[in-house]
Amino acid sequence: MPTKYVLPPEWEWPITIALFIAGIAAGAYAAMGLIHFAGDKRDQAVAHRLGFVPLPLMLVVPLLLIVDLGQPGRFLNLLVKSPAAVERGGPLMFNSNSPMNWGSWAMVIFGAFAAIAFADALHHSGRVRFTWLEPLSHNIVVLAIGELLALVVSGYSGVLLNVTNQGVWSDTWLMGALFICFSELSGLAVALIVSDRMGTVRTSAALRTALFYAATVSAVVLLLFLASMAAQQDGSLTALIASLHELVGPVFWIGAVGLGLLVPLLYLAPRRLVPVPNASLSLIGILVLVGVLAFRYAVFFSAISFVQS
Amino acid sequence: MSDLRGMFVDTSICTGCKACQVACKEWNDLPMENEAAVRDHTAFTGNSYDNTVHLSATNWRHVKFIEQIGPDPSTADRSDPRWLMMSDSCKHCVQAGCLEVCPTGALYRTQFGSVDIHQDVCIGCRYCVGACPFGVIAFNQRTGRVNKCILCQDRLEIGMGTACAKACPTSSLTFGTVGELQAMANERVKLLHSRGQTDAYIYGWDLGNSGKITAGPNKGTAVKDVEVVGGLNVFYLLLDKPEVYGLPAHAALPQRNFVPSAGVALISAAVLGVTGLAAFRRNRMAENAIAEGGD
Amino acid sequence: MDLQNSDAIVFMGSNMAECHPCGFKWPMKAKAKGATLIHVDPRFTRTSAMCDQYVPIRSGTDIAFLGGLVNYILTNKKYFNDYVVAFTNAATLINANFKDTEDNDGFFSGYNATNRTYDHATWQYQTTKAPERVPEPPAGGAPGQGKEGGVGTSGPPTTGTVKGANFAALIANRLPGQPLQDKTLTDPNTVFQILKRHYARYTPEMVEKICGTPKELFIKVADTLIANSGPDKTSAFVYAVGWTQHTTGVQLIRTAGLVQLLLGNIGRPGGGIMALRGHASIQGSTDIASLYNIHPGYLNVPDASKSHDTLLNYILTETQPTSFWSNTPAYVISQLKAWFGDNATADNDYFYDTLPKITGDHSHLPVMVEMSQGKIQGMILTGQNPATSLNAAFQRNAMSKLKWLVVLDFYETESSVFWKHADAKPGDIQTEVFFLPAAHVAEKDGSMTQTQRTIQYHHKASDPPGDARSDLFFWHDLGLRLKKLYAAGRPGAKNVEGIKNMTLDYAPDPAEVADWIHKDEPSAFKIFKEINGFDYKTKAPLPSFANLLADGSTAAGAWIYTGMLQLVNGQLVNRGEMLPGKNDGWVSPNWGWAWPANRHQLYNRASADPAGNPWSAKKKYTYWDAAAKTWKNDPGDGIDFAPTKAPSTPANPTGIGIAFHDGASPFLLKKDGKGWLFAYEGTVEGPIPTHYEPWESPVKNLLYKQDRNPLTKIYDVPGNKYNEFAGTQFPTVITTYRVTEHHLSGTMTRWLPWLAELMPDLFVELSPELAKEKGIANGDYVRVTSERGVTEARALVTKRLRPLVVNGQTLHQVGMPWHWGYQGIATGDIANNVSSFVADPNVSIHEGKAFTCQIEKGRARA
Amino acid sequence: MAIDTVTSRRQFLKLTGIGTAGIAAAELGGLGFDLAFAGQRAARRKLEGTKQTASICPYCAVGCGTIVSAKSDGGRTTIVNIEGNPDSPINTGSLCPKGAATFQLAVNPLRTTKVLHRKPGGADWDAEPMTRDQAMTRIAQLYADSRDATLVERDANGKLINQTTGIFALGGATNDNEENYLIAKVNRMMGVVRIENQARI
Repeated sequence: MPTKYVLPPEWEWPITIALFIAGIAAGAYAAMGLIHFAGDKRDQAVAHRLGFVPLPLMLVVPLLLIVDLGQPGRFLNLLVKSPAAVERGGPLMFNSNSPMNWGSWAMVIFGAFAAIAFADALHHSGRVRFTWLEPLSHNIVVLAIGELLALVVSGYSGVLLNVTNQGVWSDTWLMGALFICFSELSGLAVALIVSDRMGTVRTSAALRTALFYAATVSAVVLLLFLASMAAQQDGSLTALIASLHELVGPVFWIGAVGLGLLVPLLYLAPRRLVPVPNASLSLIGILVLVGVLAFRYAVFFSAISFVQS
Repeated sequence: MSDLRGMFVDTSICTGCKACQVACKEWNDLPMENEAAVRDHTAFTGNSYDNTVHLSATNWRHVKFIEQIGPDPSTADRSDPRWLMMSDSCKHCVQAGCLEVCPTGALYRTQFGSVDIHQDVCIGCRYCVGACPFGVIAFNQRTGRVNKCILCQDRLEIGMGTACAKACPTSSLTFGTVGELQAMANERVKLLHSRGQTDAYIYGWDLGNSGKITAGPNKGTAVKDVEVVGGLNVFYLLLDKPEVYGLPAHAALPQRNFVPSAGVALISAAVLGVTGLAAFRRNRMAENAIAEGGD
Repeated sequence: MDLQNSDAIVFMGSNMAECHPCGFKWPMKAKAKGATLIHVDPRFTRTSAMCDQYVPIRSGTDIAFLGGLVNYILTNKKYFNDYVVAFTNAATLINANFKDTEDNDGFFSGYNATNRTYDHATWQYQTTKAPERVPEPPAGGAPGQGKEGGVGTSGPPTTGTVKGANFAALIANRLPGQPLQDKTLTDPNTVFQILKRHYARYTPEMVEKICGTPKELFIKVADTLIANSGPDKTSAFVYAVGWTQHTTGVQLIRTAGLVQLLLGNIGRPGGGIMALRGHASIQGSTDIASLYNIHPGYLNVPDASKSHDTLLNYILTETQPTSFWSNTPAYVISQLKAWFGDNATADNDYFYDTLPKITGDHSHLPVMVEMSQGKIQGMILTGQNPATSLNAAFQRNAMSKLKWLVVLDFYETESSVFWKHADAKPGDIQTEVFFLPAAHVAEKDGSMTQTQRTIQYHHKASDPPGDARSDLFFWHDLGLRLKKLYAAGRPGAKNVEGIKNMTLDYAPDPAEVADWIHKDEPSAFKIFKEINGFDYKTKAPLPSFANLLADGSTAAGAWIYTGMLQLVNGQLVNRGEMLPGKNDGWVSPNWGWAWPANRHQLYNRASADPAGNPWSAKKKYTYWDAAAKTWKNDPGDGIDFAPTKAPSTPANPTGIGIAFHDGASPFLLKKDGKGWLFAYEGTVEGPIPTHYEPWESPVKNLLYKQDRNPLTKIYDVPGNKYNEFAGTQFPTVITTYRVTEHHLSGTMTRWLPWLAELMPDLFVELSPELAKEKGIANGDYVRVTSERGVTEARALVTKRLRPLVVNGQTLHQVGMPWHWGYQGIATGDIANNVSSFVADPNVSIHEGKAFTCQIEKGRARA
Repeated sequence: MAIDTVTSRRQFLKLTGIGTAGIAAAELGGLGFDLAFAGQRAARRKLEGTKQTASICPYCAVGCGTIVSAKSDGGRTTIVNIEGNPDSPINTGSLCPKGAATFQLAVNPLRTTKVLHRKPGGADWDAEPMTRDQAMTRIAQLYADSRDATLVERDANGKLINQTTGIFALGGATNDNEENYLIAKVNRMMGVVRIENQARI
């Protein structure tokens, strides 16, 4: 007997894409930060090039979300309190109980950090010169805060799904973790592609290991996710499997699991576990990105609603 | 408590006439759900006398019909026949999931303790839709915003009661202050029990009643009052398990997952950070090893 | 509202929770107080869901069930003896030559097989010798003759003259003798003994065999009723068209009457037999009759087959010397005065002769038959929809023979576009059709009478939109135009005196139309006043029918309504007004006004014992206050009895009207003042209800050789073929009904989005057992067929319907609501495609509640 | 005669039986608690400036009381709301789904508000409009012609019957008593005895 009698929120393509892109942006920023922290002089070039990535993506994301609302004028209500909402105090809108508010604010602020990174990238590309920028853009604290915001941006939507009453979404605590993992995957994938294109073999080597580790962690989290579903006495796992129907099924297993996790695990392992045909790192990076997109899709379209009929 | 307004839904005297559904549409000027379906003869469900299926942005009320003619639907046994009916709507939860997650302040708690929507604030993000444990609040394709029963806020403000409760011919729906309604409900349950109808219990508040189901497939199952999400300002007297009426046995706030989820997320992030650093470290050490070996 | 006082309520032939939801709040109040509710019905409905006992029954076998109750009560000696002996005719002796159906294969004595009628001679009471008759002058003598004459002269209502005579003495001259009684109820000729013999075979076992009702369930009902009747308990029956729409409808309701009389549940709070009527003012349209056979106030329409040729003979025929109907002359003459005005005098018999006389049954069904034969030129439909009515195709075809048709309604009803039906060929239909948009109840003034006879006056809240006008405006307008036409003189026009003299001056006072756009709306209030009655000279409204006279000095459109408008210290008081704060007590005598004389509970003298004391403190209602020498009613209900006639008053053999009865005879309208367990007149097919099978039934009558009501009105015409009786081609019993979400043929609901979506499509309810047999799945399209035609519906397979075991064989019943048609938002096939023209012999009501059909999977039309 | 006009909130409350307090009243009118909270936020003002008139539900025969709220604008009135009348001892404010839809019976785009005429043999209503007066003139003519053509003064036995055999007036059970009275009176004046209504059906 179903235990949930809820309506589906009908979140579909625009949101899937938006969060995919936001994930890449946040992931790329994280990768950039990683190189700054862990890398040395010779890795910097890649970090600087990666700086170009977050800002443009973060400009696209809100556009997609606003389009999805169908009433562009109103998105501001997420940040600036509408005068009609007389019950709430203060000029700004922030409901600490709502992951969506966390997310919207995080995105806005993160945008600023993305901008700094972008400027820094410009600076290092030699096209424009912002000498005054160095101390700020390479400042550990600034990067750390940026990393933190990137974390919220990539993770909030997962937490948001946890904080509903939908089947699957709300049956686990691991959605946020999963989202962070997959956005990290996409970020590292981008970094790997960039690095590969730049021919910085040394950085690429480090990045492929990082991507391999990230894939490993993600795989573990995904297994925990499935386990936590199975742990639900109301048969959420069955429900999940059931929900993985038609398109969603293949997309999840082949796309998210196959491309997103198995590919990096097989190709990027320090020691090849099984023999596979050679492939360029860029190609692998692209495959991973596709896998991440597949993951987003699978998650959003698997929202199950038990409406008794 | 005396400030709170709500409704008591006594399903034991609901005749399923649907007056509440129409009265709601009349006062709130709601259109029909799907005229095309009615005209094309695709609206007939065959599900007892229920043809509006569930609550929606245009059906703020919905009467459910559960036929229990005999203990087992698949046999000819028609002993102790029951036809359960229940008028469903927004429960105006004391802890409302929709309200908790609303990122714009469109959903708000009224001076009557009910949950109303500022239509001019709602951005149609639909988060509340996913957050409601009862599948009440719904997205309105016509307006791009969400709708649900608002406990006739505009009537309450001019001192009237809800349109549905006023229309109800048998007072199965009663409007009043939650305190008085609880007392009334408790009295009603006790009366029914005293007459052997021990199935009666309250869904929404725990007033300490418990009994056994006397008919239908769940005959013999024990039932007892349940408090749901901190209490429901619109609460029910039921005669069978909540699931039978399409109500969750354990409704909960979505926020229950917020902190754990965020926590796990942070941990995973930390792990990822560490592995990232480890990755670089590993490579660099490998390089050095090679370098040394090279000498 | 009185139902809240009941200790047990039996719903039978009614689905009250669904069809009268707001009325149902009162039984629910009784239930809350601990009353037992019982539903006896072929289907488990929303009413059954609210009842303590659900009792299945085969459609059309209610007399067997109720007769079973009578038998159970009699054989177990559970009747309310004091009540029965004093207030009913149980003790009265019947003509010794009376023969019962038991001894006569299902016929009573006096049956004439050739013209299928009964001679009632052997059904009469044994009486004492009638008072001496005095010789009467030949009819047509000069006025005043016959004034002298030995026997008692009567009071004002009966004194007056018409062309030919003073009729008072003539009425007195028609007094019968007093009925003979045996209060021990032992004489074999007493009604009581006859009843016992008649129902002896209606045992619980027989009930189970005929009705398919499990014996235990039947006995449980009987025991519940008995346990909840008596001095301090009362039980009620509630019925609706589930009882009337049978070829045995009248007798069916009488059987419930027998049960209630035997249990002493008539005229007492929480007792009675509640008739739930279906239309907002169907009670009013029966009181103020738009029916062929009665004039407003239940005065019989002059009939060519009776001695009605002159007003005098009409009065002498219609006046009952020994009942309340002794006042008939005053009512008749006041009505004629109201209709024909100044020139209506005794010398011209108040234009009586200009009124048309009926020459047979002119009710709906036979007129439709005439119409199908091209005998009807024009029809005016005032909010009725025959195009989806019984044997719908037959009625639509009949309408296509009309020269002209006028339809007054809100929406384009099926009838207004009968020529648009899928099977119709508009080109061949030479009917000129007018659709005149009508006004909504909130768009006009007027009064309506609800099912408990309470008259309520409503007021206009808005002008009707566009060309829409009230039906009152239409009929007034038409009347004036016709008067004008005939005043101008029409060559060859006959009988125009009535037209010229009939009053139609209802032009509104300026104040009445001040707020509105339409200034020519006739004054409903002026008509309201005319119906109420007034002193012809002073034009002052009359407070009571007791003020009506037979000498032309008073006018009243309908005597039963006299008193709804009153002069209270110079002020006109409309008792029909619905004013805030008049909700006082369960009788609420000041909310609206109940005819007659604001009496809510009829025959309420019976709520006191023969001596006038309440039967019990708990059931105290109307009682005799010996000190004040008057009857009293504390809740404020009107006394339905002579207000100061002491209980001990002896019967007066020469008394006119109710003076003829003793003080313990509550039933004023009956010639002997008693409740009739045995009806020696009034019911054409017998004095005691007898079980006959429906006209179309899959099984034969288990009690008598005579299967069906021998006097059934049948219409053996093309297009109305009957299903073979007890045949195999149509083995399934079908009943038609309403659901809460729709009204009648749906013209007032299927156009309303809010209601259309609740019940979008026609469906037929059937049991899983039958569905399995027929390979029908829930939601499938199915064909329901009869000799008349086919109806397509969606299958609603539900255990709420059940197969019954009737006389050993399994029998299936299905049910279909009849709300659908081809116009509106929610459209669907017409249930009445399969029903037929066949009617009750007393009141010509059809048998839409029990007939036979065949049901199979599939669509009716490609 | 309207029983009240809502110029203020309180008046409407008075009118809908707000006086009494507590659950009892809540059961009746669905009303009945203290007004401390009323009007904190601008109401959706549906009933403001409306006139309240007591009326009756036009569906079944229970005779439930209703309250019609109508707005008047330049002589034209429009109904804005119809709900149960708590003062009625019959329904104490409640209504069934049909009664609750009485408003939509009156205010409905599908309602026909024009006079329609169909010529013999016509496949649809006439395209050209017809005024009520034109229609009535024609109807009166047809009625009188049919009456004179089918009036039978005496039956086969020579009995005076003055009966018009060719006209049938059907309906009335959903009409006011006054309307039924005229149906009976006008038709009988014209010799028509074929007068029936839903009471038989």
